[in-house]
Amino acid sequence: MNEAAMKAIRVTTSVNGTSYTRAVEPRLLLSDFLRNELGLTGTHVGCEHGKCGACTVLVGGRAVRACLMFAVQAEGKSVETIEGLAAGADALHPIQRAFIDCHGLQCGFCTPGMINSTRALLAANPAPTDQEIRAGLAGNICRCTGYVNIVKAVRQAANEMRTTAAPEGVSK
Amino acid sequence: MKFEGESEVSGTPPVVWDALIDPKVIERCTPGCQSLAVVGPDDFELVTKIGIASISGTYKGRMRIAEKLVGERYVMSAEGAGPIGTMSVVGIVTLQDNGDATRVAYSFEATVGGAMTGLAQRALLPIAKLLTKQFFKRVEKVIAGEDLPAEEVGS
Amino acid sequence: MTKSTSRWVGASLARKQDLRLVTGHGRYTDDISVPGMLHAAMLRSPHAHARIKSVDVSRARALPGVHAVLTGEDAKRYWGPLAPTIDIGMKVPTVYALATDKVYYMGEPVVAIAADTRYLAEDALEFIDVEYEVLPAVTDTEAALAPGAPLLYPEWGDNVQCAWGMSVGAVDETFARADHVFEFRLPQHRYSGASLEGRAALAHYDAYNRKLTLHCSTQAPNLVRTLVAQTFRFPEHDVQVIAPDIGGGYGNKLQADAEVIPCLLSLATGRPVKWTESRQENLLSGMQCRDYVWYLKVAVSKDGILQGLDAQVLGNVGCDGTCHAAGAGKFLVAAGYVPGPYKWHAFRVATKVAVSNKAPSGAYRGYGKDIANYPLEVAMSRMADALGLSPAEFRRRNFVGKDEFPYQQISGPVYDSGDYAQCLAKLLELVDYDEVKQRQAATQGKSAKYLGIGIASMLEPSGGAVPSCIFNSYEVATVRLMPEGGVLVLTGHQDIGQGSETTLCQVVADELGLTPDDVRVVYGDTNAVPYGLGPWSSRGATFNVSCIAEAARRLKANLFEVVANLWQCEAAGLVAADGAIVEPGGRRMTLRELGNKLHLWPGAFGVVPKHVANPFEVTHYWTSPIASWTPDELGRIRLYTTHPSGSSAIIVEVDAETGKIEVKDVAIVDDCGVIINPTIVEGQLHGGYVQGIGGALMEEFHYDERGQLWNTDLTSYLHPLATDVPDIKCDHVISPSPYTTLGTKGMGEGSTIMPCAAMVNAVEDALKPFGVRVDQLPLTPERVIRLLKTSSIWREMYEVGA
Amino acid sequence: MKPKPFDYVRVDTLPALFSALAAHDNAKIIAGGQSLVPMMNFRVAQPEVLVDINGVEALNHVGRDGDWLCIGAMARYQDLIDSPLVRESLPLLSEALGHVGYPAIRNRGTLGGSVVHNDPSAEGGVALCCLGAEVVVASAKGERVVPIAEFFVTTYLTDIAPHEVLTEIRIPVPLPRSGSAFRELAKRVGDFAIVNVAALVSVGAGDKVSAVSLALGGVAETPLSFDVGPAVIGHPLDAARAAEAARLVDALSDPQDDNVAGGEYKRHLAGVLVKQALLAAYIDAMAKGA
Repeated sequence: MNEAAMKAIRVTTSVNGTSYTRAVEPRLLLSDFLRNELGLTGTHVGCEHGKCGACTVLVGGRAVRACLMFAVQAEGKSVETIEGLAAGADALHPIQRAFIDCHGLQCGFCTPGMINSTRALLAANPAPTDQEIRAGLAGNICRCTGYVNIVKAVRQAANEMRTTAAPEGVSK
Repeated sequence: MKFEGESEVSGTPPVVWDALIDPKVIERCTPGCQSLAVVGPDDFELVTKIGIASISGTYKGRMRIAEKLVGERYVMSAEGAGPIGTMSVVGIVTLQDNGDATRVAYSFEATVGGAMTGLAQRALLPIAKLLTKQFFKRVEKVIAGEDLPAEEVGS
Repeated sequence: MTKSTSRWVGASLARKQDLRLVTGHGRYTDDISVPGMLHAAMLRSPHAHARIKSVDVSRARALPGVHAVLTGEDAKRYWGPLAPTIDIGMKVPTVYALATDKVYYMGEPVVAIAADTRYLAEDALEFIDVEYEVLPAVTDTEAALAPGAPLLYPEWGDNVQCAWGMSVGAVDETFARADHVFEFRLPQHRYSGASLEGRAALAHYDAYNRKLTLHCSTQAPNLVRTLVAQTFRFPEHDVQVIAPDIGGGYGNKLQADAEVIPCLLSLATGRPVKWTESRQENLLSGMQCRDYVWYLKVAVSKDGILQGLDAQVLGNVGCDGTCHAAGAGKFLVAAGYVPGPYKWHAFRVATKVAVSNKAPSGAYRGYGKDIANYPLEVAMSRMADALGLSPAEFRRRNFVGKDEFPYQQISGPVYDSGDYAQCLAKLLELVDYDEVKQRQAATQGKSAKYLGIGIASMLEPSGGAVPSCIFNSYEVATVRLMPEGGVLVLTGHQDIGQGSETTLCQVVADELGLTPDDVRVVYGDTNAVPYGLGPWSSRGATFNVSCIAEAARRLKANLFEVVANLWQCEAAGLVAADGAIVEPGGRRMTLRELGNKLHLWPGAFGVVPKHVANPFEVTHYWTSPIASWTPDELGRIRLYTTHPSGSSAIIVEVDAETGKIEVKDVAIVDDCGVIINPTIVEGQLHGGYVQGIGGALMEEFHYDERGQLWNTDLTSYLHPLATDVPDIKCDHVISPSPYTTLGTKGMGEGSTIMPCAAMVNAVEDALKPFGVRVDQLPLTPERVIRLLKTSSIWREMYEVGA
Repeated sequence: MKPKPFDYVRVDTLPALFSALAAHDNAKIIAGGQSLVPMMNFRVAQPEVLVDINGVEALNHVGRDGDWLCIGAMARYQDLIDSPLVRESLPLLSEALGHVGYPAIRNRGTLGGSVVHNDPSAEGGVALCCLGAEVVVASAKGERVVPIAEFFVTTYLTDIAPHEVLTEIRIPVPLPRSGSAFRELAKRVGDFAIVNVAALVSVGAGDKVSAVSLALGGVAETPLSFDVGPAVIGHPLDAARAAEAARLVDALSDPQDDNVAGGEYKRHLAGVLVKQALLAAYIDAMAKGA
């Protein structure tokens, strides 16, 4: 193995409000860093070439593909994954509650990425039309639901978040 | 996928012919060629390192020259395998006397395979054309006795 | 058994598993790590058909961090050929999970590596040198069946893995005297479930325990355990398969093909080995489906009554449909169900299943019932058009009538119940069919956008029981009363997203007078549950619900005996309600009190009369009362328990300039008998239908004639996105089944069965001015324009530069 | 799949970037990474050194410079789409970039990265060709300005040497009475475009076309401009003129079969989209002129 594989780099990054410092190989993808280094396995991997959206997380408040970033590129950044959204099992974010109420998930593999894309969508557009919801989630493949109840869930979350006027719902 | 082209190579057809089928010339003129082993008459194994645009990697290939009509035409077939997948090229190279230079015309049929046909397929044909142009330009320089630039185009 | 009032069956309960899934605390196979775990990667063949002349792994074995590099020959020390999953008169090849002397499809695994990380394992692949002798390949179905085609298994003498046929009634006479005879050639391309979670398996062989533990993303943990044990010739009772959360299966995860490779690597290294396939591996070598061509001849009387059906289906199972997976069987099912929901006087069918140099073929939401539905539903609309009848009217005239059930179809199966005409009538109302046709007439030709509506009816045979294959004919489950009054349900069924972790609680809650929160379903661990077979052919709502409901009833009966003995009253007079056993107008004992009495205060000796069977738990074996493998006088057998049905419509707008199809509206009317959870049922209808639309419009495994696959990533294997489909309207007809305990019928596949036919019908309806007949799927914009170019009217209006 | 090993160098200034490029021969710059990282994960791209310029703030800007709009190589797609300056001065670019990928791709991907990567139907490249943009390529030795058409050599190859970096894209702001339109067909939102067309039409006095610029993606190895002046300049742009322009493009283009679609279909689609784009751009120009 050439020596490049051995050269690790220290990276310090904040994930869901907690700061972590690890020595990582430069080629370690951010998705693998979150899942295997930090044990945050809520970020899922479906393709590793940026098309399926299952690995969508927030970096600096913006939705990005964790499989198209290297962990070293998260230096000094604030990363938010699905595990950071709810304050606890009994304090779900309105988006999470809406996905449960509207049956916006079945196998659940796309759900973390779908919810993170929804967080970013509603932060930028608090009252999206159905077409805007579908365009905002076009980069997140769901193979089980046919998207009907996902759109319904996002609609419910948007209405509730607008009425409670909390910047990003209950927990943040 | 077909691609054709032609190059003006200074030198008479017999001189150009000798260069084109000489393993040592092929090794020096194939862009990114790391090594060329003669495994039989007109039968070579090459290892080339491609660094064109974001496509980079080491490719092991086999090249054969056949149906030679000395000074006029030959059939060149080559298969390569590497990270991008497999690619095989078969075609005819013809030489025509053009006064003090030789007009070398080539017409190749390229077929692509291997796991990466999806994403990289769009790049294979243009790159194959580029490498072929570069090959003939370097052959011309070798015939003219000029030294070869280290790296042609491509980051 | 007294049937309890249903408070929970029929309720749209929110799902129990959602809390962990929406918070990122689900547990999928790749989420699991154990100490000392290695990672697997596989070198795969770049050629579709080749002999392996030599494999040099020496350089790879020398790499630091690499612990095992095994070729097909090395592996023979540990395992035998892949155990067959099905053999109903089929040619079963001797094939291994790692190629030995020959590779049969592009992407077939040749060498397996275990290394410290997946990154290192993939690095090591480039240090392996394989010398192939490339052989001629064949991928097209009819080319593979033609004489002189390259043979995958020379010892067979041909490429036919199985063939079957039947004939009922005076077929030739019926066609001879028919007023109309229509002929159709209807192919369908190759595509699959392509779930978002690919295959994943974490195997650990503990030599000191002589035990193999396999965490695996599968729909059928018990079946995988049997297949793994058979392939390794390893004692089955020393294998444990654990299926945690599954990221979608849809039928694709019902076998143990490459999943045995991490087991091999763990046996070789003595360490746990995890293999999580990349998307390329899934597309190259995951189960692929569909891929067939129908030749149909239909005899119809002048008043639009179907007389005779003479059909042939040629299937393509790639390199194998018996050991890698059970795909060969679906063409037998297709042949038996092509008559569909209609009545016939004469019927002849033949099927021939070809092997070719493509990935193996398994099951994908339909397993033949989708294959049976497609040609006939396209033919029905085309024949209606030719006869000057509306598509609905022509179907209505030929449906089995609602008062003719149970109805034995000419091909043998017994249809339990239904009202096909009412499904269709409700559909026309739901989608406002007449308004759409008026709008179509008013707008046609006024712009490049052509409006069209296509309908399709369907039959969804469910609750399968197939002989000589893993999809067998029983279900076993346990219902256990806990000392504190809660109930555990132990089932071999697997929740793969369809919500059985919640719906089974609703069933047991009603049976025992509890709430769903008092019940927990235990599944996904072969050492913790009886030998149940898992979800396929909607087994959940047929075999599983019946088995569990009856187990609960038997447990309730035993508990009534205990209480009757305590209260010295008649057991028959007791009821279970609100968490207690109640004497109407009299005494009441909560299940918690009863549980404590049975286990603690004073305990069994004190309360259980001698004649009462086990009051703690009941393990029940349920099998289908109607399926039958003994041929009747015409040689016909019955494989399915219930026959849900339904109709659906797609409204499209086809852009005649670009060829792009936009799906404007979808409506589905489903009859799946008694509904346990309406929201979950509608979720299945939405998701299944969109999968079908994906197959009709954009999904394809395109192999060229050399066997090279062109769709090896998600830029070229295209799933439908949120922007490709509209909201979907659903409605229901409820015809309870007489053959299941609660009258449920199952509905996991029906919505995927209809869209291809409905889409073809919709596009042909939209492009009627140009007389287009779809001859190939998927209907990409390019293919629509190629069809339109055959119309001189279109060329005058839209040919560029004309 | 996982990428091959590489050394990682993070730079925050241009000088640091130049010394990093000089120190390593097989070095590759990573900006947004939305095209490069998939190819690295497929192991089709195997750079030995990755130089990360995300921290070079000097490259992350959008601004007017007289009649030119200047976009830094690190400007993210989404920032350009959200920028009022771009929307007002270059509505064609805003419209084109809206077709790129998905929100998560647009949040990270950069126009500069896309231009260097040079996919034959990249929306950014097609719009920039139509707008007659030029790119600034810098190295330790200095800068050179290259017209976009010359910068695009062939598929996935541009006129930039290993020691150089693209720092800025300069786009001439169109004349006042100019209208634009971008038309594209992809199988799904966010897929490789089969064919796309960018059209810029200026109208002089009255309703006659005074200038036109047209570029297509997907019909050649790189985005390509086509001169349809003879068919439309000096006349009101009606359906017949648009069809004539489409014929001109048809005669000049030779689309090839590839994994996305066949050449024959691309040829047909180009004709359809050219007509639509020109007519829409003309209507836009007339509306602006009123």
